Amino acid sequence: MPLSVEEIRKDFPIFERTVRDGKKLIYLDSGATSQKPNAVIDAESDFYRFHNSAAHRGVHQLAEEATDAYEGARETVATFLGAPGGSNEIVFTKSATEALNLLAYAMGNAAPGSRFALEPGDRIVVTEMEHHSNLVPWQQLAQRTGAELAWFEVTPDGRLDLSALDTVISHGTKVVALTHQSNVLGTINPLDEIVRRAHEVGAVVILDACQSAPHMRINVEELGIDFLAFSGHKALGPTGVGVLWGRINLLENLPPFLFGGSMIEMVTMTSATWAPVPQKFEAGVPNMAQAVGLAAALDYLTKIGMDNIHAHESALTGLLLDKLLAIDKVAVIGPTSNTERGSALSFTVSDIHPHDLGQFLDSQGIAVRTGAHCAWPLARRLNVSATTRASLYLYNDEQDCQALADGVVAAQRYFGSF
Amino acid sequence: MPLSVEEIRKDFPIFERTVRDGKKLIYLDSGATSQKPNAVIDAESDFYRFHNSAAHRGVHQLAEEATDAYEGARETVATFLGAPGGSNEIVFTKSATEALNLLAYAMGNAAPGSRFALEPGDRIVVTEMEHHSNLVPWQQLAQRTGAELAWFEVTPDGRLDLSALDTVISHGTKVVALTHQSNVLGTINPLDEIVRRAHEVGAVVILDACQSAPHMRINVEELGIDFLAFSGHKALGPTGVGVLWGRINLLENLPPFLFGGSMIEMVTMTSATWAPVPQKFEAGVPNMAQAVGLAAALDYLTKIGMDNIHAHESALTGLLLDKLLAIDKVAVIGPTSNTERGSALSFTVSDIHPHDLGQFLDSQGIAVRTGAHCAWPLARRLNVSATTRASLYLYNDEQDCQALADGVVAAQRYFGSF
Amino acid sequence: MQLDSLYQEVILDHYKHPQHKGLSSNFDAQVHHVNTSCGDEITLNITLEADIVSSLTWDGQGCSISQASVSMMSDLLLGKSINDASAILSSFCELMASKGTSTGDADLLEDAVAFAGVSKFPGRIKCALLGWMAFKDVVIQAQSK
Amino acid sequence: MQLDSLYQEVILDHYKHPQHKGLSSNFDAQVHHVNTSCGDEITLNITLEADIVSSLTWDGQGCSISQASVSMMSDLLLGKSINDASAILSSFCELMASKGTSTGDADLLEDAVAFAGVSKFPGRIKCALLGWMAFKDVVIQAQSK
Ligand SMILES: Cc1ncc(COP(=O)(O)O)c(C=O)c1O
Ligand SMILES: Cc1ncc(COP(=O)(O)O)c(C=O)c1O
Repeated sequence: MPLSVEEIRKDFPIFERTVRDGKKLIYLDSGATSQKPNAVIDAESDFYRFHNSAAHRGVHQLAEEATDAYEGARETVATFLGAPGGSNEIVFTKSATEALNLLAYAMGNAAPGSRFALEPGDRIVVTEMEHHSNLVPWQQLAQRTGAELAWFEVTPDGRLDLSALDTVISHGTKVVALTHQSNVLGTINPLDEIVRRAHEVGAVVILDACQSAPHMRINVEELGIDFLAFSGHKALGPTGVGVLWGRINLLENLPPFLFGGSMIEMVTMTSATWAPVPQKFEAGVPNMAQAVGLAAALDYLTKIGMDNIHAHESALTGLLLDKLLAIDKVAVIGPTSNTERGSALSFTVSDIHPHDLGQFLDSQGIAVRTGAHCAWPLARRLNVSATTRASLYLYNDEQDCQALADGVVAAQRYFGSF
Repeated sequence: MPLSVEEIRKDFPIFERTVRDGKKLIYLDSGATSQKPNAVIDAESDFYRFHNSAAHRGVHQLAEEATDAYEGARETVATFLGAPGGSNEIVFTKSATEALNLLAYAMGNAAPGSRFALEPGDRIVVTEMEHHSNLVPWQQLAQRTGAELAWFEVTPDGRLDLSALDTVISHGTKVVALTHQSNVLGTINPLDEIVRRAHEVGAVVILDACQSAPHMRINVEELGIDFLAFSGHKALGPTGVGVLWGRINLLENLPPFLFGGSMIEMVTMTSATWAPVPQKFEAGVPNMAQAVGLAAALDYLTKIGMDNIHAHESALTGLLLDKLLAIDKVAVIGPTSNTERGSALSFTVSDIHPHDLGQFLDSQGIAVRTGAHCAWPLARRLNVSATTRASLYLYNDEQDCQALADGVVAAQRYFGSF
Repeated sequence: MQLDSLYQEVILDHYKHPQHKGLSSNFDAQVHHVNTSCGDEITLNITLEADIVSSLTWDGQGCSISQASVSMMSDLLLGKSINDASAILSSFCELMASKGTSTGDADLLEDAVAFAGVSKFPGRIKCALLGWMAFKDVVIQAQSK
Repeated sequence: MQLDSLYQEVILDHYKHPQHKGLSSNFDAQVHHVNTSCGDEITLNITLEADIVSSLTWDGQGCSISQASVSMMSDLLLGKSINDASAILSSFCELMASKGTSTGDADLLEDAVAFAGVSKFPGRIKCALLGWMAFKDVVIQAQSK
């Protein structure tokens, strides 16, 4: 079903404002963070207004309501991801970055010889297109444990080079951590073969779904993966909340990460035991209002339909690719074919530095992101120190794409004297 | 200046609702989490409505506005705490629990022999009245590094036993981590001697200010400490945000904790270097809306005046102490004198289990907390497996105190058949 | 008053006069369960003869709901076969999950239907279940010996 | 149009025709600075003779603002005493912090007053400062040799 962007935009108050002296806001930076519908903003405020209290921690009515709201949010996330083990498989974090660090640190806390312990001779596999948040934690874990970090390279057209799949994911590989969709290239990575091989050697597969979960239907069971992380703020949700999903038996065997209130079973001055999953991973008074806001976001997305959203973005991406590629001196960084790709679209315009292009577009009301997009190794591999990235979401339409194309041409005119 | 509680309550929408079939809400659980004024709720929503975008990450107007809002919040926190090094000394975390874990993990990441590295022979000092969030992270760090965990004991009247100060804080002590105010006993700990001795042996002093920063004027310079943590949600702020303050030269020498976007300087596939403080400690898209909400909370508190708030709570605490101690079979756990104590007040009523008492009070609209309050070792030391805790804030008044005293008496009547 | 649906007379009775409290010195298995949110504790000893719960004793501390529940449970399950006990356990768990919509199966639960009111108080369900979860656990341990 | 206050003609000129670009093979100190938020990079070489900046060369890549700024800076500071250079540096930093309220001290900054407009674009201030911060750093290193 095609989306009615006009109707959808009415739900997002930010589109009522203008930028740069009255210009219409053309927001093409959802890959960095999405805008929020009223349903989400209200869910968060209503929690504070009507039910605010510390979940799990009181006998009073507000505490009951806060607990219900928070645990209800967990159910919503579990359903959204198709978690086979239900809501106990959902851990709320502050962000995807924290979720990925949680995994790396928790593995670092594993007792030598136990399920998740890494040691010299073990291997962690990532890819060259990872966001720093799914790269640096693994670098550090490798350094701390003596495990080796290996990676899949990226081809010039922005796909994973899987030709050496069985050598990269060697025996001894314990962790394969990769992104579902590149935040720079838009590439959607094929998972079947990677998952098959990873499981063959006994590794767990960790999926960074920051750029996919907000944009397409995800079913963790169908994907066959073991852990998944995504951020609320890129999925119409509030800032300050992320999700870690893990298979229940894995989460149960994984040591905890943050220590403190609510994650313990018993504590003495010198020792402590842990609460069951998921509490074991949620130390302290949780980000309740943000979890509730995220649930409202996922409800909103589900109501519109993830397949509809994906189809909408695909159509726009195709259009935008055509429009940009038709402009002289524009090069798209990443797949130029509109298959197995999402709606993050990076490009360069020769002679205009992305930072200058972004600034010019901003003067036209068009919000894009410029730089290396937290993926320096990828930028270096593709030999572009910086790019301009447009990223689309359900509230974008053809006019936005046209505005960007026009903006690029106008920038070429503006900086033409170069 | 005395507070006008009636006026203050009008700012807090939750007091417009009732609980348990129309009963007036008597909220005495601010020690777990505080209620939120409209100014805070609106600051968070307005961020989403008008300025939402990824701070530090775009060239467009919204990104500028988001960055301004977020960095402005940092300034507000720095001023609130009297940070001598200004806003670069302020790190936003998701909670106090995360802030304390950040310190413990970051020290764990220190290279052997460097400023913060711990090894066998080194000592970490805590107290017996710590919240689990300021105890378990240090237990774990001690276990990981081989350092020894030592602690100050608690006297029967709920004060720190500092008689052996110089032996507990021995040479070789690297860290002294303690709470400013006990969340169970209300005790405010004297810091001068502890800080003096800690610095004498070259240790850093880490203050858990969760229960003090929301309730009294804090000036980190006057306290002479090195690090401080508190949670936004206990200080009228949103959930999902906490603060770590640290002396700039210490933060600069401390290794990072969470790894990922925005905290790096350069990244290759196998190595990374770090951004300057405070970015080094803030990986990922930050909890911007929550930081902005927290700043609104601190502005609200500052406008009313921290000294006024403290005086108001002190007066109420004295009143409540008198009222409770006048009831037969009630025992106050913690200082019964109203000096060097805050407004968290724990008590037991013999023959009535706290959980039952809390439930009864709830039926009267009175929200208290029952249990061990995330401080099991303290409960064990004082030989009370659970207590009932009332905790006050600026929106409480004498009627609330009277309601609690009446509620306790009514509970004795209700359960009188025992 | 809604509170009365929680604090049924029979519950307060068991709290005041707990049954089978005091741990037997012999047992096939022993477990210690804690309600982490409020600190209630229960130790439960079981002895099985063939398939029958021939001894079930406990010690613990906590609120009226948790203590009355384990007291009533031991009364109810003592002398039952593992199969029958499991059916009663399931029925009790179902009642606890009913959010106040069920009055409980009096044939199976007998006096324990008094806990129906607890299901309306989400904060107390764990209290009521503490002893029962310990039972579930202790049976597994006794059987795997 | 506000954008024109950012992209002054003289800035675009320096971007197109950068001065002192190309690293000298001899130097007293060298630093490499990066704008972590956008990836702009600058390497700066300095040679001091007595107290005078006798050579100042650089290489780098980045946006027009960062590249023009370092180009203009090297033009401006070459041949100056460390004291004079520091005064100019301070004045430039002040201008960048002025949020569009200052037009800059033309006596000290000469052509670099063209960057006044940058101070209205908080996202670009770091770009304009990149070379200057590198200079601050490289002087310290050269002096501590
Ligand atoms: C003294 C003390 N320290 C630490 C914490 C932990 O704070 P949070 O749960 O917000 O991380 C709390 C409150 O729960 C507390 O009262
Ligand atoms: C692919 C990918 N992974 C991880 C992240 C990190 O997410 P966050 O910054 O919300 O933690 C992002 C976005 O910044 C991303 O695009």
